[in-house]
Amino acid sequence: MSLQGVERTRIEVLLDAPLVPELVRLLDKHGIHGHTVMPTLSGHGASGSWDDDLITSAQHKVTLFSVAEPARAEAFLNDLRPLLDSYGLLVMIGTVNVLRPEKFS
Amino acid sequence: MSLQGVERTRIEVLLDAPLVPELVRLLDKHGIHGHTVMPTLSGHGASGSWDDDLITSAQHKVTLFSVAEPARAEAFLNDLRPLLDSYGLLVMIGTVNVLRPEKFS
Amino acid sequence: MSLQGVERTRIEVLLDAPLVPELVRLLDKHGIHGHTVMPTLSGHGASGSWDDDLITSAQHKVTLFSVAEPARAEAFLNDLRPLLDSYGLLVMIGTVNVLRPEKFS
Amino acid sequence: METLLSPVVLFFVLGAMAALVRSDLAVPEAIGKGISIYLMAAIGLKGGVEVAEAGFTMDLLIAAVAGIGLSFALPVPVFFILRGLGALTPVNAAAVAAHYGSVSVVTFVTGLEILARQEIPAAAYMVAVLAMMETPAIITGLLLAQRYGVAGSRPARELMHETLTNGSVVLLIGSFAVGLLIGKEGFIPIAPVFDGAFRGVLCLFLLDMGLVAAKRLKDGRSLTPRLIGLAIAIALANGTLGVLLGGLLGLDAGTAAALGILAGSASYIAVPAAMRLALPQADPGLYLGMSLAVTFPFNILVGIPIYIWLAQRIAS
Amino acid sequence: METLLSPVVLFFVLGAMAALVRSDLAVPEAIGKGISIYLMAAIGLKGGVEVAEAGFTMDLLIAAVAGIGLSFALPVPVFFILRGLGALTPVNAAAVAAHYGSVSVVTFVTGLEILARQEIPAAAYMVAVLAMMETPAIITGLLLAQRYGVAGSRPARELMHETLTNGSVVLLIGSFAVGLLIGKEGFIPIAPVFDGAFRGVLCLFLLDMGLVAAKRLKDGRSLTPRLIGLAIAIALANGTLGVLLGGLLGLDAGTAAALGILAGSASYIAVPAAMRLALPQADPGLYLGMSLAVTFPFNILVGIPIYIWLAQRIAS
Amino acid sequence: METLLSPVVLFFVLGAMAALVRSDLAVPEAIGKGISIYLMAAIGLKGGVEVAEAGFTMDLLIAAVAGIGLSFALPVPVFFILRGLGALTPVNAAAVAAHYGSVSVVTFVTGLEILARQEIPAAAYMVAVLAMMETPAIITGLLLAQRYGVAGSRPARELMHETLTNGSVVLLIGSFAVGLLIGKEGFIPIAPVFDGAFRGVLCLFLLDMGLVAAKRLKDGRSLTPRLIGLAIAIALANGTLGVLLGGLLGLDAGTAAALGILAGSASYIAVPAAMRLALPQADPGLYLGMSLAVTFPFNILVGIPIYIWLAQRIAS
Ligand SMILES: Nc1ncnc2c1ncn2[C@@H]1O[C@H](COP(=O)(O)O)[C@@H](O)[C@H]1O
Ligand SMILES: Nc1ncnc2c1ncn2[C@@H]1O[C@H](COP(=O)(O)O)[C@@H](O)[C@H]1O
Ligand SMILES: Nc1ncnc2c1ncn2[C@@H]1O[C@H](COP(=O)(O)O)[C@@H](O)[C@H]1O
Ligand code: NA
Ligand code: NA
Ligand code: NA
Repeated sequence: MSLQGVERTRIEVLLDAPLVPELVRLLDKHGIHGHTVMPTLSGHGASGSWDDDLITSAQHKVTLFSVAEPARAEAFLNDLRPLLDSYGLLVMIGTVNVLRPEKFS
Repeated sequence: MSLQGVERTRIEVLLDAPLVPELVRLLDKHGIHGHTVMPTLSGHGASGSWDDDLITSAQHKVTLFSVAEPARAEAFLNDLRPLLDSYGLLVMIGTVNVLRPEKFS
Repeated sequence: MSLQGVERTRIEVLLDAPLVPELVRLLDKHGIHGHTVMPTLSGHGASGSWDDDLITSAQHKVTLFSVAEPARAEAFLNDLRPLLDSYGLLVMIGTVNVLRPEKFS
Repeated sequence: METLLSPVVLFFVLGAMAALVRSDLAVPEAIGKGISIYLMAAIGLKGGVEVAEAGFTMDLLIAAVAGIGLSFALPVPVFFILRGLGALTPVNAAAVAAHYGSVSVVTFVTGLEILARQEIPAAAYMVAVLAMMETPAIITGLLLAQRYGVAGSRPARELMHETLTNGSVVLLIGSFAVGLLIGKEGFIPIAPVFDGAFRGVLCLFLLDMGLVAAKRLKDGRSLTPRLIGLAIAIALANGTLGVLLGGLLGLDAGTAAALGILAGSASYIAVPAAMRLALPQADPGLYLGMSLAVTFPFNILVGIPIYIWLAQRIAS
Repeated sequence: METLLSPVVLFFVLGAMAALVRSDLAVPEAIGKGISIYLMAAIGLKGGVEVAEAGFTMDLLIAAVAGIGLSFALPVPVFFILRGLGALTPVNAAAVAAHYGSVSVVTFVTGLEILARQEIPAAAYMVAVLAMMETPAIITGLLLAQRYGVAGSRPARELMHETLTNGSVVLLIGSFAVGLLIGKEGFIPIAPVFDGAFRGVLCLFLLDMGLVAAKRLKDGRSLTPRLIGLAIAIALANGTLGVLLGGLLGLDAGTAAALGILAGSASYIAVPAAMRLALPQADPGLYLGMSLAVTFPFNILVGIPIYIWLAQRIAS
Repeated sequence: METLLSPVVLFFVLGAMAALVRSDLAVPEAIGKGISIYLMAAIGLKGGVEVAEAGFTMDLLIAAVAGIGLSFALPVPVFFILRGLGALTPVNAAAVAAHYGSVSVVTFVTGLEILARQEIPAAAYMVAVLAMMETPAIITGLLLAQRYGVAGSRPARELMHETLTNGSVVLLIGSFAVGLLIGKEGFIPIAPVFDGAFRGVLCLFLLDMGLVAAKRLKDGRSLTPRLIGLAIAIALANGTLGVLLGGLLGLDAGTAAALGILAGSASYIAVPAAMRLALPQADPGLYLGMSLAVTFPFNILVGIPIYIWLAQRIAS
């Protein structure tokens, strides 16, 4: 089924709020200058359960998604790999179509 | 890899909260009668950074997603194009499988 | 366009908050031990409009997404089908690439 | 009339009117939740402190037994009325019935305010009764559903645990216990928040409740005129029953009125959450529509004054 | 100077400084929204209660007409100034103009606090005037946009409805009405929250406002030095006009100052939301930057004292 | 015992019990964050106002130097204990050590409440000391990590900036300054919120803290019995050290106790956020588990009374 628009790579990362600036810095480094951060409520994984209590923001998780030109996304992800374990990131990569491709160089 | 269910088009739009009713009206016009709105926290793009302060809702951004029958989605998106710039919309189009296709005519 | 990482099935479910534990139990039953819950603001569908008032959590909707190994996802979804109508679930199934596949067995 | 001029009630009306003119006025959900936690902690505390003064009396025991009894018993007639006149399916009838056997914290609190305004105070221990009446109705509701062939979706043990550890129950009983422990002395330093601020905060909460209730009434698809009528009739019947029982048991006017308000009120927090989980097939639009959009406003505006008037007639 | 030592102003400065040193201090959005609902309910109530005491006077009518007139008229000169000196497009000029015709609730409240500190109280009915001044400017703004070939994106009727049922308008007028109905007597039990707590809560809100305004000023791309200058000049001009008109109409010093504060203030809640919807082509960064990041702080720190000083000179 | 009957402590116990019986009681995150902002603003203000009265004394300087010294020094022994007895990796040991060098605002505030109840008030300037003790430990922690070959993930300058502009530090020092500026006079109009409401709001916050701490203790995978033991032992040791130092420096009993409470408490807001960023390899479940789920409850229930008792023995 063919969709409207132009294909771009959508990277979605679940991470602890204090790490967002780090990730944004890394995105910028690869010329990806757009992102959006969204809230989460709770979750469960290998390292146990978490629940959103803002009393301490250290483990306050958020998701950050960024739509980028595939090549840039590729480069960014290569740089991200080493951080996955220490930062405890969940990374999801997919393809979306966007209507104004020029905005997502 | 083949997934369960039937393919539908998933349209996700990032927009300012006050514009949601407009977008819903447009969806209805094309016979798309279902949508869900989700909150956001912050973001950055060509027009700078934003941060969620409800003090003024004018730039309080949310995401709206709607799963629709591809043809309807197509028609809706054609109608949406002219508004992209003035409304400052971020539109992501993808394909998802749904289990009760009849609900997403 | 080939993406980095390994393909996994991403299941996203919109459901009433009180039902989350049920769904998690079902995921566990199929050996899917990771999930994340995200908030929503409002929506509209066949059964009318809703709006988020925490005054009563009974209809307080959230989305839960889980990234799983395709076969497990398949089995989970088969078990989920009978509950779709009574629980009033919206289920979206897609494919994402993940960087640490071993985490999503 | 006098009642309608209480600021608490006026703010409820204001909220309802705002929703009816489709204003975008809205109280953030976190604020609504936070205020309701405050309200439950406050009435729990005040009840405990006053009981610590008055001591445990025979009346307390009587009222508690009466309240628990009502919560267990009321769903049964309600169920059959809903099946018959309401033409509801067994599962929907059972779910709705559970709501009417249980209680509404805010209706109760508003009732206490109005009783205080009219200087017919209810006994402090009624807060404990409130807490005890929240859950028994859930059990009756589920038994009714089973009796009519609806299998609850979860093991009884888990369900028991979930209803008994429901946040509002724990908070009410817990802060009641705290009140008992600290007594009048210990309450003084925290009185500005839990006593002085109480009425004002209640106004803001009822503003929110007005918005929510009216919104539901507007786009409540599940509500038919007949069901709206039943939601009112059942409240009146249960409320009257509560008052009469209170009088029969020799409770003073204020306390009998409070028992009536509890009996006549319908839960919209603890029970809906439990039903959504235990009877997912039941329609939430239906039970929330009836309890939150019809019975709650009715009790605030009409029911409470009636129960009080009745209590004054019969008690004493 | 004296003004700058009011805790309300100091907390605003603290918030602004925190944002300027890029501190991660932030007030949750739900709290900010909740507080602003509280503030509007509180000033509405207090205004209503006091008017219930003082009764409806000729002055009230005069001030109301003057306020509505200003809200309708002010956007016109502002529009042409922005077109000329600001070199803004018609749609942006119209959107910004609407903001300056309308009013800022918090600027008004802060002004009342400062007037009270200096014992030059403004008439209670000014709260009603505040509510009435919020929306007329929106209409003028849209007419200006149309006049210059910008088609508003929505049918006029809907727009009318949306602006008139705007949450802040409904809440202000509604709680004003509640205040009228309950009177001083009925206000006493809720006074601890709506009167006693008012100044303290206002401090916390201005802490938040300081954070938000300074953040905007920092990454406000749309703001040029020239536009910043205009945001200040327009505030001063409108404020002076308001004070003079008040004096001309024979209002007492405090009330004239309040009218000036209203005229000089710019909306950052009702109008932006309406403009985003009605003139989506207009740049929100522009109108919010000017009203929230420049005019608001200017009025809090400099404008209010000037308007008050002026009012004392001319009135009497 | 006496301490345990303070409503503040009882609400903490209530929250913990609710979590232990797996109740669904939960305080919305926005409310928790809002309350902690209020608490910091309030103690900052009150401290500033009182210091404005008392004036800057030699004691203030002494206590400040002592506090900063403790915050810098304490992480070192803690680090080696955790390496040795705790068998933690260098990075985890360094991260945890930083928490114990820093302080917990709520533990401090609860301590002040209890001191006030027992009429052994601590000097007002200890609020300033609290603010100054928050960050030095972070630096020591990072130096320890580096010393043992763990490269911090970020440039030192940025890190410095982030810790010094941490929200709680800015808010505490900022509102302390506001308090100094407005003095007793200016505080009166806002006292109902920042003084009158303080204890009551603190109760609600500790209800939340009880829920959060107990939940962490329940599903805290990183916590071994040995680590739990260390979390208690370290608190006791640091607390005792703080009290002794206070006595040695000739501080009065209440103030020495407060210094002990600060030394014995562990940060769970400023430091975790900083460590997550600076030492991402460290396990948050570990340092939050120890500080929030073990040390915090221990201090509230047992530690504070001990430090006070000790201070009364040695001081004077
Ligand atoms: N490439 C992107 N990926 C994700 N979100 C984006 C991207 N570009 C823009 N956005 C979001 O859309 C908003 C408006 O974008 P812009 O119009 O470019 O300023 C930004 O503030 C982001 O929240
Ligand atoms: N086509 C759709 N796209 C996105 N969300 C939907 C769609 N249909 C339904 N929903 C969401 O699912 C909820 C329940 O749907 P329904 O059972 O059709 O009332 C709605 O209130 C929406 O939030
Ligand atoms: N398979 C999954 N699907 C969705 N979210 C996941 C999954 N695995 C982990 N997560 C999220 O990532 C967080 C950290 O995962 P972990 O590092 O495995 O504990 C969890 O708490 C979940 O919120
Ligand atoms: Na009932
Ligand atoms: Na104005
Ligand atoms: Na410490």
